[in-house]
Amino acid sequence: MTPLSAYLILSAMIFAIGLAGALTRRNAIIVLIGIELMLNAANLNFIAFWRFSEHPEALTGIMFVIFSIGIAAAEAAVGLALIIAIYRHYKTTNVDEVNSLRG
Amino acid sequence: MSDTFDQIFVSLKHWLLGYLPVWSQPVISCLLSIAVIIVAFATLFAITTWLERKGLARIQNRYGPNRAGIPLTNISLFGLGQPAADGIKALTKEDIVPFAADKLVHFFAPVVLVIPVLLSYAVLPIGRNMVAVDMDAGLLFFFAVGAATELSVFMAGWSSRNKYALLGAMRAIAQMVSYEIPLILSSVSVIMMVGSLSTVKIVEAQSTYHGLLPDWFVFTPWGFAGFILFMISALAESNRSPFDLPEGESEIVAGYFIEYSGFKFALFFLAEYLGMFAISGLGITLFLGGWHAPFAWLTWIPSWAWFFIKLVTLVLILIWIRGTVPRLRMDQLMNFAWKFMLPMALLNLVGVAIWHFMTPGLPRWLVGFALVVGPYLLLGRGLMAGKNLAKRTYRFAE
Amino acid sequence: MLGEGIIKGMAETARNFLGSYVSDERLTTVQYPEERIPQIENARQFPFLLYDGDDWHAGMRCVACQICEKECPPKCIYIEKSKDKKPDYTGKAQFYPAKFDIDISVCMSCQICVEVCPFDAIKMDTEYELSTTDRFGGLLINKQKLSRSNSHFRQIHPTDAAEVDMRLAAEKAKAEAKAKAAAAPKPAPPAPVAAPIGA
Amino acid sequence: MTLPFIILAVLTIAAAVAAMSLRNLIHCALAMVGAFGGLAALYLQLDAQFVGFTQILVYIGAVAILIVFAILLTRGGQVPEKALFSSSWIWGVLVTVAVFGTLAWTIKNSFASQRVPAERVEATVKEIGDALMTKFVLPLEVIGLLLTAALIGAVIIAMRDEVKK
Repeated sequence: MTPLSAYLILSAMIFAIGLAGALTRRNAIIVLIGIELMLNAANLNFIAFWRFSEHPEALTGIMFVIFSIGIAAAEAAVGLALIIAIYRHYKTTNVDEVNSLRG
Repeated sequence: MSDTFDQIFVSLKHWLLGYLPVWSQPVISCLLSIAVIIVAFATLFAITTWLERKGLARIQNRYGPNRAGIPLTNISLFGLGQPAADGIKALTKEDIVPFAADKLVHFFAPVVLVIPVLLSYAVLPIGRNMVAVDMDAGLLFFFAVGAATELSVFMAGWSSRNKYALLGAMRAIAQMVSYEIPLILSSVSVIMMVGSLSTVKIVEAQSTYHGLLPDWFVFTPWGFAGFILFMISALAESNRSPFDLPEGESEIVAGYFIEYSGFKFALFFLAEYLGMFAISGLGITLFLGGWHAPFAWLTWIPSWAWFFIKLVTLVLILIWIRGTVPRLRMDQLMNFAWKFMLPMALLNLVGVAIWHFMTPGLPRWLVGFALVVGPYLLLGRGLMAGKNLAKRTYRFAE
Repeated sequence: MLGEGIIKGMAETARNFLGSYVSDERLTTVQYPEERIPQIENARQFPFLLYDGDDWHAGMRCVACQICEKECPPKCIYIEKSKDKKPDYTGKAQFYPAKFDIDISVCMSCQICVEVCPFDAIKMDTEYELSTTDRFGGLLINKQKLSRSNSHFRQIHPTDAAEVDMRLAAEKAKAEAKAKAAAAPKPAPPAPVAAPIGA
Repeated sequence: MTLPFIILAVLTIAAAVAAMSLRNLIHCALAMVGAFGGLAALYLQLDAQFVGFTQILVYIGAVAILIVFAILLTRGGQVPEKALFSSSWIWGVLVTVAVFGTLAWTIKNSFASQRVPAERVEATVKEIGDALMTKFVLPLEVIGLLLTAALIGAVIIAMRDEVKK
């Protein structure tokens, strides 16, 4: 069996990749994908901890991930709606160019 | 005697595995199951293409394919050689990739379309003890891999760099996403009744006989409504007429696989038909008692034969529908999904719950019946209200 | 919206499906290589060149006037005029086509060449089984292969052929009368042998 | 570490890197789907069947489609000529390196490497359903409310405002 630390390191790497993308890319949709990746990395952590826990029958990790997936779906829907609204207004999805609050 | 026939494939597999070294048995067992599923359903696919062309032709008072038979002879066998001829043609045709296409995505789209469709067969019980994987979350698995096909449709449409392909892909995705909801909700009714997502348990729950009729879910008010809703959504999910807008020949030529030819086109064709078989098989599993015989005195016919008899019957009905109903318009399609199918499926869930908690007897039947027919009449009439359904008059034509 | 229409339609298609097995009248398909529908008289496929008599070269009516070549909308006719002359059916010396090719892969069967021909030399054929394995050379048909005798023309388009024959006979009679009138004072020169009309 | 884990981990990381660095946005979205699929396979490897299939159903079946639609609606299908990375990318990289360093250091020094997996873990659908309906019924209701609110909110945000014109 793979040790817990391997899963945690993998999760940390995915989190770091998502963070790097979210912080450095200019396109808002890619930023959103990065955030989704970070959420997924956290989910992997929950599942791994659940699998290696002393009381797996409590199902806490699984439950957390199920709710987290639900929230991520809502977040994606709202986020993409915002991006589309911004695109309509500024004609761009570039986060660098969206820097003024005045319409 | 009937038991040997029933279990012939299972015992054959065990007998074969007995000759193999122990370490290789799990792998070989998997491979055998996969091979049998692929071969059986690919053969069914070949026969269905012929049946479909024949049936549609007869509905339109034509002959249909009646030439291709055994090569180099004059024996035509009612054109049964046609699938083989078509297959050879598709395999030997030139594979054309558009110059502007996204080559990698264009190549992978048909592959990632076929894989989920084949995966979905893993949870279908095609006979007693004949299911590739008896998963606890079998139905969820089926819908999860079914959802993956949407993306490959998009890949095909987008990578072709063709406006018709993109339009077709967009239509296909919109349609599949919309009809997935009534599809899943109508199967949730069965899940509520059985209390399990495992396909094997669902089939077991329908194994008893009640007087003349078997205890199939289709013979209950909610089950009948659920089956009809399920099959309508299944038609839309497998992009078949009357929901074949994604490939509407008269508008967008062939939809998302317009830029595919040769073997890749054959893969799309195969995936479409295999998807139709898989979803019909799921309908059988959920509502038509799976591999169970319809009457207690017919149980001597092997279970796998019953599954395939039911499957072919459903496919024939789908062909019949294709020969009858014209293609819907996009707004009609969406209205139908969101204004009729979704409320019906949700109300059906209420019907199941009430059915589940009422004691068996005539009142239960009456309430169940009222809970299906009432919404049906109300929704049907309500959607018709304010619509002019008189014969259309044309100002300039005629 | 209650679905009665769909049931009605399903019954109709089922009736057609079963009916096609019961009555052969429903199946209107013609099983082509074995069965053929006789062609109607005005059927037309691709042009051919008419000749009188038995010798396609000597009896060719075409005088290489090249009107059809100029009129042809898709430009599928190629004509080269001959250097020498040969006598036509009235006995008058005329040019003849040294080369007359029609590319029937280009031809659109419009019949304009037939309409413009002042000599009734080009007509429409009813032959339609022209498929070939060579799409470039095989469909470029030369003078010899284009030639059909007048009897063939009479066979495929009897009404049209009778009218043309009558007109040509009248013209020939006129030409002969003229020749006779011209020959009356002097002894007639040996008349060039022309195939009699409709031989 | 077992071979399936290494294969899945490498694939997931490669797909995640591709999703964050490719030039064409659609390619990014497809690579993201690969990363989500890899994570779903990892969940299955960890005996979390239900979560794995839910991951496929929600992320590949819904979120990926949503993202792809958003890319097409914002005309992101063409390859951008301008720079891919934002002007302050150096700070982003620094923050990322710092975060990853901290995480890795913590994991390495934590008790995680000594943990042993539970013997037999059963998370059947029935158990999950029971838990959702009893212990976790309040979060479930809240999630339902959140999803409804998100649905309405997304529709309102993305709706064209007809009034202004």
